[in-house]
Amino acid sequence: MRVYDHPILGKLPDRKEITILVDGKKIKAYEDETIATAILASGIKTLRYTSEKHEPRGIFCAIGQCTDCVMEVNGQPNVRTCITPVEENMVIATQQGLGTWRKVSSKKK
Amino acid sequence: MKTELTVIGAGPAGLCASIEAAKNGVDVTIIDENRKPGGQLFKQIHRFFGEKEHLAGVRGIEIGNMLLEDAQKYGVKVLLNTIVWGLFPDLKLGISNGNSVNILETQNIVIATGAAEKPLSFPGWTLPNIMVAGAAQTMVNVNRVLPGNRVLIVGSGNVGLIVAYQLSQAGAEVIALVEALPKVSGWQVHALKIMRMGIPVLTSHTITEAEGKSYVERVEIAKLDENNRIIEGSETKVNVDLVCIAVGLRPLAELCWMAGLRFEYIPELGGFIPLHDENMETSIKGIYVAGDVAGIEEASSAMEEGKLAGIAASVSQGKTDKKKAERDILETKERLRSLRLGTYGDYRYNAKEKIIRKFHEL
Amino acid sequence: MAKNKQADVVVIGGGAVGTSAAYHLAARGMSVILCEARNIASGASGRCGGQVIHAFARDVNIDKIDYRLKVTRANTEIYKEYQKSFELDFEFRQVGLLDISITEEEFGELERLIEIQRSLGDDEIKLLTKKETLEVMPNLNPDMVSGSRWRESDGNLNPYKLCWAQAVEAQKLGAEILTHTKVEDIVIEKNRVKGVRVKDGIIESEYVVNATNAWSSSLTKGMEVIPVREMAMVTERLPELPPQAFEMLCFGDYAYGATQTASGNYNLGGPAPNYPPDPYDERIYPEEVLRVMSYINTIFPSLEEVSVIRSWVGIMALTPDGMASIGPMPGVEGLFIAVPDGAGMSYAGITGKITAEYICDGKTSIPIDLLNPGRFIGKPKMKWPKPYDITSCHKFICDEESRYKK
Amino acid sequence: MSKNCNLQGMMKAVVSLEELKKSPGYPSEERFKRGPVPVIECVEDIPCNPCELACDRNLISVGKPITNLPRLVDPDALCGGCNKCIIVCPGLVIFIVDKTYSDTEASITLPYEFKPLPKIGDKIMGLNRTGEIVCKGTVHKVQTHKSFNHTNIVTIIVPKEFADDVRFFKAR
Repeated sequence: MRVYDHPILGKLPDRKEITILVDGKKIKAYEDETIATAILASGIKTLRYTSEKHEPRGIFCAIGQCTDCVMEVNGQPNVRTCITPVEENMVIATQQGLGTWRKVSSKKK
Repeated sequence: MKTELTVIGAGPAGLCASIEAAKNGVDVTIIDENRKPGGQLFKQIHRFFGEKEHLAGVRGIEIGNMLLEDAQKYGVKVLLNTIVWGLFPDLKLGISNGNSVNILETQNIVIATGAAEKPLSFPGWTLPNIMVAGAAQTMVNVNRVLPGNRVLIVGSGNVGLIVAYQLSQAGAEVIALVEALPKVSGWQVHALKIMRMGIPVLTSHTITEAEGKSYVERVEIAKLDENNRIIEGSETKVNVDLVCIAVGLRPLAELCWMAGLRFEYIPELGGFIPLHDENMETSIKGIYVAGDVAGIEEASSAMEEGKLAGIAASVSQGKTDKKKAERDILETKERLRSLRLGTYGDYRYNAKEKIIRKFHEL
Repeated sequence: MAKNKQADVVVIGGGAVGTSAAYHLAARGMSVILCEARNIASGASGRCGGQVIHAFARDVNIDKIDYRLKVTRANTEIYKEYQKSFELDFEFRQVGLLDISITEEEFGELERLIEIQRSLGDDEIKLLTKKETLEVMPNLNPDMVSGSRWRESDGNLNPYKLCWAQAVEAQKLGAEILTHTKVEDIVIEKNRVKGVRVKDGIIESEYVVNATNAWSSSLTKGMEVIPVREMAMVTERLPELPPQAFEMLCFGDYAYGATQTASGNYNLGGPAPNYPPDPYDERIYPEEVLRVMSYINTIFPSLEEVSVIRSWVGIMALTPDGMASIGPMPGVEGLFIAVPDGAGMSYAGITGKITAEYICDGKTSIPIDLLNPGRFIGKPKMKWPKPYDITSCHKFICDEESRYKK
Repeated sequence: MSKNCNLQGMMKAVVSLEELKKSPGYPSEERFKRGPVPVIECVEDIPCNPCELACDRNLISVGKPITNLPRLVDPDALCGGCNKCIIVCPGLVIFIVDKTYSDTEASITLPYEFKPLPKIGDKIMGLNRTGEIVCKGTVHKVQTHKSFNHTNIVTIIVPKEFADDVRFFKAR
């Protein structure tokens, strides 16, 4: 749930709206926010499942330290979503275990 | 790539170190792995303690903006989204911004990497929406997303108390705050803030279990006797959708270990702490530490420690005259001293003195 | 604490060989004290890639290949026994090992060497063409392969866990493990071992086993080892890949090993190309990391996006003739040397067993004459190659033995 | 706020009114009789002193070291009700209480950092230091200003006998 108005921080500033794909579903996000933020705002709390016991995991530290929030982003597993910003049309998937590497060659040089 | 002083971590300590050194004419590069500088200051929307010189009564978020302005004013180079992946012999740093990998050569380093919150394990603690209190604070105050509506807070240190207040400010209902000790561990004023709103602060209570299908839906709390054992029959189940763990912090000292700094176990300050002298220089010449990585305290003392390290680095660079540096150091130490007074200050002061003593015993 | 301590045997070194010796000696009923200057597996054992290589394809001691195989195969049998009886798993897996040639010329060299090895009785080694190699290991860059040799029984283990597993079993049998206990010297009176000197006293013993690998020559005069800095790095956990074990020993430039650990981390290593003045410098330099990373990108283009989570340097020990030094030290009664050459994980189990056999029975199940640690005594002092990297050291050993000259 | 009275009943107060009354920041009954006065419920040695500088009439003193408890100085000058001490206190434990508001009522001015802001005339319930409802009251005044930096000031009117108890409120 987004906090549109806050007693100390005031109104949420206008930002450019973009779309990301999470497990094939379109989700609204704002430019420059983290992936975890956009996903949590859409109501999703489970970001991955562990490899051995298949237990759900979500945001835990939100500062890039614990790696509990990793997901597959554009075919690359283990991306720390709490510190990685969203990009237009980013493809994000709930990570199952160690994830699947879907991309062979590098995206940018 | 070359720079005179590299500061790792753009939180309160790192920014103050950078500004102080840059003021003296040192060529400073500050590196942070986050998208924005400021460290945890921007989630601290409350007013700080201290006196005028410490910016008392000013909110952390405003202090953050002031520091960023100063950093810009004095020409500090800021590398964001940049990870320091290694601290090597001869003060070489391996850095990467995701697109390129570089080696940064430098003459002085201030490690100001801060701290991370300690977890607490209990049955079900790994469920989504059980997070450390600072995470909820980041989500709500920085990212402006409320992670849950019915919250249980575990731990009554200042972090737990403040986060309880701030989650309420964002519209959440804090069901209770539990504390295993028989009394509140943080400042009473922070406890009073939430208690008068009707948030139960339950001392001698603990969380015993969390349940939920895909995220936390229910917790069980119970009362503890004087031996910290659960009193049978005191268990109560409460519906929640967010649990915040606030049971202390530990220094993020990985780079210090990698550099080969000498450490000492100082439990009062959060664990293994890199030894340093009175001006924050460590067992490797040219490497300084400042802020929580040098012992868990709070942002105000982190800023003063940062300034000390910044002045010391300026002296080492020959960029400030001795007299001025001595005066600056003295003033900074006085400000630092006044923050380390009282019930919660004395033990920190003593622990810090122990670090300095151990350093000189090396 | 060490005052008045006594044991039948003091083992110096808490690596794979030292813990193995302690285990095998304790299993034979000896009272054992193991002294380790740092912690278990702090030296080369805790810093290696964990490859279990029965024989290098380009083994410099081709005429001794038969002997080497006998030793390393016996070692593998010991690991299999460990797996049945040990409490801790050390993740030993025989997934096969590739030794890759890059150029056509190198492939020709491999072909010739394998022919010699087979004629010497190695019936397991196989030559794979480029196509066959890529079938085994599809994530190799095809431009970097001309062919390979393949041994099915090779594999890898978790070296850290091997050391701990052996140490734990030794402790169960009564061995005392003293970590953070540096042996300052071996006490010898009238050509007989009396014990070892540590910081706060002497530990008396009838036998001393020097299992300090690269550091063995500083404790025992007459021992010769060449310390070689090697570096390794490990990636984040990856899903299970096809057999990854791999060795690349190019004449011209560099060598690499790669294994995927049981938990999924990809472990890659090679020579540390930054040459600090001290060959025992265990610190890693950023240039070394970058160089190895760029090679890895070249060899495994698909791993380009994978994160490296840790990198480090370890000190491997080679001997001037490429043979292990295992046996009693001539001239000092009661002193036993246990220093394998290079691939320690292929020797650790058997070296400990041989040590126990020699000390308890006075004879060994595998003859160890070839490995006499005193074989360098009286020979002119050798000038070690510089830099101390695997390529130059290898060349040095080859020249010394003229192994590659037809 | 929490409706879970069960949990609230399990709570112990961190500091009692008796203890507060003994602290140097709590006005005497004599002082209350003279009009509005800051009530400083800060009873720990926090290294903090902005309240001292905030008061234009020097009614609050901390001195050195800054861990001293804030003390109400008792000169002839009366509190002008500028509320600066309320705003600047990081602990949010300064209240201006006027027991002379009327014969039967007292006014309590307190910091308020929540949304939505109450409106003048709103009927409220007075809450004590542990969040229990103790009386009814009304909102008398709501002050906001840019210089307050989001710590708004709300004055509520409650029956005089609750002037030492009520420190927060909620809508009725």
